[in-house]
Parts: sequence; C-alpha cells; structure tokens
Amino acid sequence: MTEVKNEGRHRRKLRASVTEALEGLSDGARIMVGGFGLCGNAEALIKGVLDAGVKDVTLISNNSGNLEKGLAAWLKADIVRRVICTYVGNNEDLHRKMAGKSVEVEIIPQGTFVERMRAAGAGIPAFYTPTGVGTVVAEGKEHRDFDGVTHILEHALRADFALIRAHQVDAFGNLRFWRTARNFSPAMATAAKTTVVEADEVVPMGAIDPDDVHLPGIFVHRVVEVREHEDPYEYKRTRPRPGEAALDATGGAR
Amino acid sequence: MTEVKNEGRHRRKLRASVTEALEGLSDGARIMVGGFGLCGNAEALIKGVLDAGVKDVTLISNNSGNLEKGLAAWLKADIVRRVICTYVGNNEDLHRKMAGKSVEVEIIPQGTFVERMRAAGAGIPAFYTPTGVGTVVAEGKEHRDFDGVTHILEHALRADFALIRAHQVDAFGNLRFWRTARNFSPAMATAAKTTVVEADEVVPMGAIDPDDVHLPGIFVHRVVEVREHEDPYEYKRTRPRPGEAALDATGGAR
Amino acid sequence: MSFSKQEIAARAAQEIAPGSVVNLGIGLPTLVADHIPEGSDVWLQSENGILGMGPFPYEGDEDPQLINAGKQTVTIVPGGSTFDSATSFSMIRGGHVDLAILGAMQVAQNGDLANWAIPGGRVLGIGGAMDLAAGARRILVLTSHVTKKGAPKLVKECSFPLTAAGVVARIITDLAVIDVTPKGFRLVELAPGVSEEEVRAGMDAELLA
Amino acid sequence: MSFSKQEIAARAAQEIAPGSVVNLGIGLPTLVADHIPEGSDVWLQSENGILGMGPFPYEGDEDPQLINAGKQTVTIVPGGSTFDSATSFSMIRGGHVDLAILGAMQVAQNGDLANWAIPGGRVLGIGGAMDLAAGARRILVLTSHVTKKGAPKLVKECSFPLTAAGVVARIITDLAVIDVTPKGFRLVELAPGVSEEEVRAGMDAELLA
Repeated sequence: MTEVKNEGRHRRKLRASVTEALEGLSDGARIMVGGFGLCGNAEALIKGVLDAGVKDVTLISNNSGNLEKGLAAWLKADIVRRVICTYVGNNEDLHRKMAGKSVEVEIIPQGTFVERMRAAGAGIPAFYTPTGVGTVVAEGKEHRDFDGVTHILEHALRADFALIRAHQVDAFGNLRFWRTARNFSPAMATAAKTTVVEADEVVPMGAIDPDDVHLPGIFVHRVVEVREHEDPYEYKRTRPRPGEAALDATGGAR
Repeated sequence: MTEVKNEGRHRRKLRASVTEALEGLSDGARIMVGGFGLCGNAEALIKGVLDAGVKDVTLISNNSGNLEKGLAAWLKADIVRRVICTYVGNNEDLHRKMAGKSVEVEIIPQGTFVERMRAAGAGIPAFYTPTGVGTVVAEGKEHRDFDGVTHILEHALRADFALIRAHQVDAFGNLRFWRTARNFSPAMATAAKTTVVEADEVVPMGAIDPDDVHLPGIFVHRVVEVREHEDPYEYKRTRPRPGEAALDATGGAR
Repeated sequence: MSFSKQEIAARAAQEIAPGSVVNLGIGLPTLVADHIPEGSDVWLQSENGILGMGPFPYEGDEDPQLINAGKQTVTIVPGGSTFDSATSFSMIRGGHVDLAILGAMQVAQNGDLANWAIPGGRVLGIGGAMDLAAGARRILVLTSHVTKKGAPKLVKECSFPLTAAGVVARIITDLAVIDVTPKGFRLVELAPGVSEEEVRAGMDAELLA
Repeated sequence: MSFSKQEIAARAAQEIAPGSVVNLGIGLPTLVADHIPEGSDVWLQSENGILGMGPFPYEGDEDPQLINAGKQTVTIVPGGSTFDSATSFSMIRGGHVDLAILGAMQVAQNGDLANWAIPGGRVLGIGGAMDLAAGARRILVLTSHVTKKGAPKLVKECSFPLTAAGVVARIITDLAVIDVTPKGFRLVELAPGVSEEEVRAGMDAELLA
C-alpha cells in the first residue's frame, strides 16, 4: 500500500561533467548567474549553457558580462531575450543589445536585486524597502509609509536555475567561497529551483567544519568540480612595494 | 568652520567590565537576549542587568529562561514588564508571571520572531509571510494573497540593547559563534541600537580570517571578555560508547 | 495489536525518501531518527541551527552549546553545518525542507493542524511549529489515534487553536495510516490486527476507504 | 585657485569621524581613502562584500577574487571581513553605514540626488547607488561645481533621473563646501581664493550665507 517514493534532491549531487550538471535546462529558462562582474563567475557553466544550445533565456545577473568576457558570450550568441541586472557599465555587448532592442533590460537597485532573491529563498513573497522611493524604480509600485518614511513594495525574484561558483564543496553541496567571489551566489542558490555549483575543489565530507560552511548544502542540487579558471581581472590595480619604489628611484635592481 | 565631529561608534569597543559594557541601560529598555533556551546565553550580561537595577524591561528572547536559570533571574527579580518570546515550555517562572498577569507575554512563531529582527537590521520595515495564516497569530493583521497563497504582514522588531554571547571576538567586534550557540544572536545584533557582546575569548585583529567572520563588527558596539561560563545543560542526553555497553553486559570494567 | 510507538516511528521512516531533508518535531517524531536506514542520505534539520543532526553524543562528548530544538545534547554528522536562526527558518519557510514530521493534538479532515495549545490549558508556546507546518513541503503527522481520555484526534473541524490551515498530507496513528484528501480522510493502511471499524470508531469525521 | 581633486578628497576626509564605517563611491570619492589618517579606526565598506577594505595590493599580490565595487583589485585590512551581497546591503539599507561619500550629476536644494543617468544618455546602471543614497546615515557629495560644459550641478530641482530624494547633507565642490538645509543650500566654506560670487554664479539655486 505504501506509495513508491521518488528519491530526494539531496543524493548523488556530484556530476562528472558540465553537460550532466546542466541537464534539463531548456529554452526560455530563467537563469541566475553569480558574480560581481567577472569576479566569481561560474566560467565552465556559463560556457556549458552555450554548448547546450538553449535560447530565449532570461538572465538574472548583476552585470551580465564585461570586457567581452563572462556572460558577454551569451549576448554575442543571441541566446538572451531578457536581462535583469543592476549595472551595465562599459559592457559594450549589452549596450549594443539594449540599443538594438534585441534584448529587454531591466535595471534595478543592487540591494533590492539581492534582497528579492533572498526573499524568494526565504519564503517571503514581498517586502517593503526605502530604496528607490522618488525615482523611476518606484513607478507603478505600491507606496506605503512606516514610521513616517515612505517605502515601496518589492516582490520575490525566482529562477529555474542558479549557476554559481564556489571555492570548496563537499558531496552534500556545502560551500565555501573565496573573498569577494561570494557576492550574490548564496542568495541565488536559495532562489532557484535547481542550483548548480562549479567548485574549484571537491573536499571530503566533514572537511569543512560545521561552523565554517558559508552556504549549507540544502540550497545546492548539483556539483561539478572545475579546477582551472581564467579568473580574469577587470581592473587590475596595484601599488609598488615600499622597498621597490625606492630601488627604482635610485636606479636599483629593477 | 568645520563642525566638531563626534567619535563614531566603532572605536574602543573593548570594555573592562560588565558594568561598563551595560552603561546607559535604563528603565523601560527593550532588550534582546540571545540564546536558544540556556544555550548561548550571555550569562554575565544577564546578571549585569540585574546588578544595574533597571526595571520595567521589555525582554525579547526566545525562551526567557528555563529551569530557574538564565533569564529566569530577571523574572524572579520582577524587572520585566513584558516578554516577547516564541516558547514558554516548562519555564515555571514565566508561567507564574503569566498566570499572575504581572508580566505581559507575547508569543510569536519562531521564524517570524527572527525574521522580524533580521528585517529591522536590514532596513525592511515590514514583510509578508505565510506563517500563522489561519491561526490566532494572524488576528488583526493585514492579509494578502501572492500567487494564490494567503500571507500576513509582519513588522520589523527593534530593541535598545542586544546582549549576546560569542565564542571569539576581535577589537572591532567581529564574531564567531560555537555550534548552536549562534541561534538568534546575529539577527539581534543587527536589530538593536546598542549591541553588547560577551565573548569567551578576545583574539587579535586579523586572527579571524575575513571569510570566517560569522558576524561583522559593524553590528557590534561593545565587547567584554568573560572566560568562565556555567553553560548549563537543559536536557543532557548521551548514549553509551559502543565498547562500554558490551563491557557492562558482561560484568566488565565498569 | 495496533502499532507501538516504535512501530509508528518505523512506519514513518518509510515515508522518508532517500536524499531528503527532514525536520522531526518533539516527542513521538523524534523516535523516527532511529529507524532511518544507514546510507540513505537523509539529512535531519533542527530549527535551532543544525543541518545534519546526528545521534545523542557518547557519554563525555556532550557539549552544552550543541543541542537540538528540544534542547537535548546532540551531535553533527560529517557534512553537517550550523547556522543562525534566520538562515534556519529561511530553509523552513522557503520550502527547502522536504518533510516535517510533527505531533498533533487534532487534525481536521481538511488538513488543519492543531498542536500547540489547548483552550484553557497551559500554553507552552509556538516555537517553530507554525513555520514548519506552513513551510515544509510535506507534513506528516504522528499521533495516538485518540487522546488518553479516549477523545478523537482526527476530527471534522479542529476545536483547538490551529498551528496551520490545510497543511497535513498524511497521518500515522497507532491504528492506521490515513491521508488527507480533497474529499476528506482516506484510509491508506491498517495497523496489524486493527479493523476499519475500530479506526472509524476513534474518529469524529468520515473515513473514505 | 579653488580645490583640486585631491584637495576635495582631503577636505572630505575631515568629514569622517574616527571610528566610523564609510562607503566610498566610484570616481572622486575613491580618492578620499588616501586622506584618512592612520589609526583613526575608519572602516571602509565596499558593497560587493568587504568591510575593512585596504589599499591596492602590492604588485604580485593581486587576487582576481578580491575586488572592490569598482571591480579594482584591493586588499583587506586586519579585522576586515567578507560576506555576501544580502548581508552587505543589510548593512547599507539598515542604517549601519555611517557615511556614504558619493559623486553627483545634480544635487537639488532639497537634497535630491541624481547620479546614475542622464536623460537620453547612455545608461550605466544603478548598482548600489540608490541603496547607499537611501540607506547610509549621512550622504556627502563630492563633485565639480559645474559640468565640463559649465552647466550648474547645484540646482533648484533635478532634471536628471533621481537616485534618491532629499538625502544629501553636504556637498564639497572645487569651489566650496555647501550644506543642504531645510531652507536650501547654505555656504559653509569657500575654497581658497574663491569668492562667494563665483560660487553663486555656478549654481542654479539660491545660496544662503
């Protein structure tokens, strides 16, 4: 009499290839992609989506590529129908698509962008925020005062897939990120039906101390290890080491 | 012409004593206290509030003591006028106060409790949640459907002081918690005007890797080191070690 | 005959899909943990901030700062994690917990659950019950078929304060396994040696066969 | 005479209370970092997920996964922390950032700020600007007094799309330090060798002395 049970989503998450990790991705999918510009991009998964040949994608990502790198490839390949982002900057590929009206672009404040994803993941369908009041962002939205301050209503932002990059992952999908590569990825992971992680390194279960897990595996569904990344710099800025500048000035070793 | 500047809140956070750490606490204060039952209580600060002699306190804490320990002392000393909590359980001190109507008790769902504090800290004045719909919790609250599901509106929950316990802290107030002692403390820290931390250990600046900070010091205003804690058990449950049960059964070493 | 508490727990364990995340309520549901097969990749969530809760610690290994939502000392399995309450209830309210196994004072034929307060009785509080009942993907209730005084717990309409409305999917009692369907309670399975009549006799609601 | 860019930045640094948390916008505000005195316990927040941002790295130490909100490689000071964007904007929107120093295209006499888009111009996007402008406790604007084409930036009413309404507390331009008061712009300080008349001439609004 007991009904046959499907297997839960938390078994056998490790995938042997990017292709396997992206199984089920289809035309028209809403896809969140982590990264602040090119920092923290899931490079192999981004390429994998191109290889999968899907089209009419809604891309939800802070910048949608830059300097012809990262998600710029999706724009060049014309697989994107709509972009939800916070900043275009010097992303010429996106500027061209916007100008040519071949891609619909919705630009929203960054805090609202991530809070809407966090809300989706946390079972909160909508929340009030002061950000954007009195601006174009507030147009058509419900306004409401709390303690004499006007706020607007913003809604949860969901996706079919989240493609994120992590530094370390175990077989359950517990994640650690490296420095500012974390950015939107944890919130995206919670907001998508299927979260796919591209990790620099798969570590044994228990290798990450329970207190040191940045994102628990409950929010992760598939994992693929990708050891090599380009990790391009957008704006590499450095300063000379204290000793060296002096050496240079005196015609020293350099 | 330049106006004289006050010092910001992020300087000289280390306090020499609990008394100093609680300076400015006054009658009628709204005080959040971290801990899931007795787990993760700021024991010295809880005692310090008693010593400070304040009264008519609104206590915002998940359990408000248990087994005559922890916050039970505040109830016994009659310094609490109102409690906002999620669970009373076998807290006889609170049951007595409720029955005698000497303390007003508001019981709210635990997820709503912490989300309201998180909202306060995150600049979100109100949000919709499915929790409590169709129950007494929803009475008198705004109802609204999203995607065909009814939700209720809940508001941010703020406090004057948050008293929390941490495992490690540095001079800026960056925190690490130990295991399940974390619970409500991070959200409370963000929701209070003044957050006071009682830490097991003060570590040098930089000793906590940037990626390993559980709660950044921006949410912490005062720190006091307290090395000794009772850390009482509420319900100590153990099981015999595999070898020992067998030994017992055969009349062995134990 | 009928199911013992351990048999109810064992039967409940069959409801857990391998590779799922489960939250076990206080009381009878806690017993389910002992019946989950090894290697089935079932992850126990405890709303005070653990995913991957393990058994009680060995004597001497207990840590007062490592407890479950029932405030008992526990352990964490390899691959487990700890986190704050906001994250924990994001998991719960956000629909990331696959199954919550809860106790009940009353369940109505429309799936309403009452498990936190008896009118006029001592209020123990809500805790995480309302969030779990509203947020978990599936709600399984374990309960005695009737109260100690013999009053039905499966009823047309709850007279006790609700925990959540229309959420219960299945109920396992000492007498039977019963589903909540759009048409009301439906018998799924009888405990060994229990008759359909006995099950009906202990209910204050229709039972579809 | 008038303030050079570095002098604007240096003057802005005087606005930073020791022991405060500050977010520096892209462009001119970025220069302020170099003028904050050592040991003043000023913590720089970068909305992509750093509290305690340090200077650019030494050559060879740069890390592509450690950048600021302008996507430049940076460092983290001892006591700094990294976190996700939701936490970062909780800090900002929740009023935990004491001061945001931002650039501007226009500032109106009621404190309205426009710094993200020019009508008909190329849209660069909003980024964190609206959250910072709405959420930081105090907003300081650094800007040239007039545009490259000589058009006033301090105006009665912004003609450009707003970033936030009524938020700017103080403006530092190459000509003067000006406050936004309930009655409008008020002169606080003149740059060396600059006359009040020159300041007024470059504004499309009243200036209270």
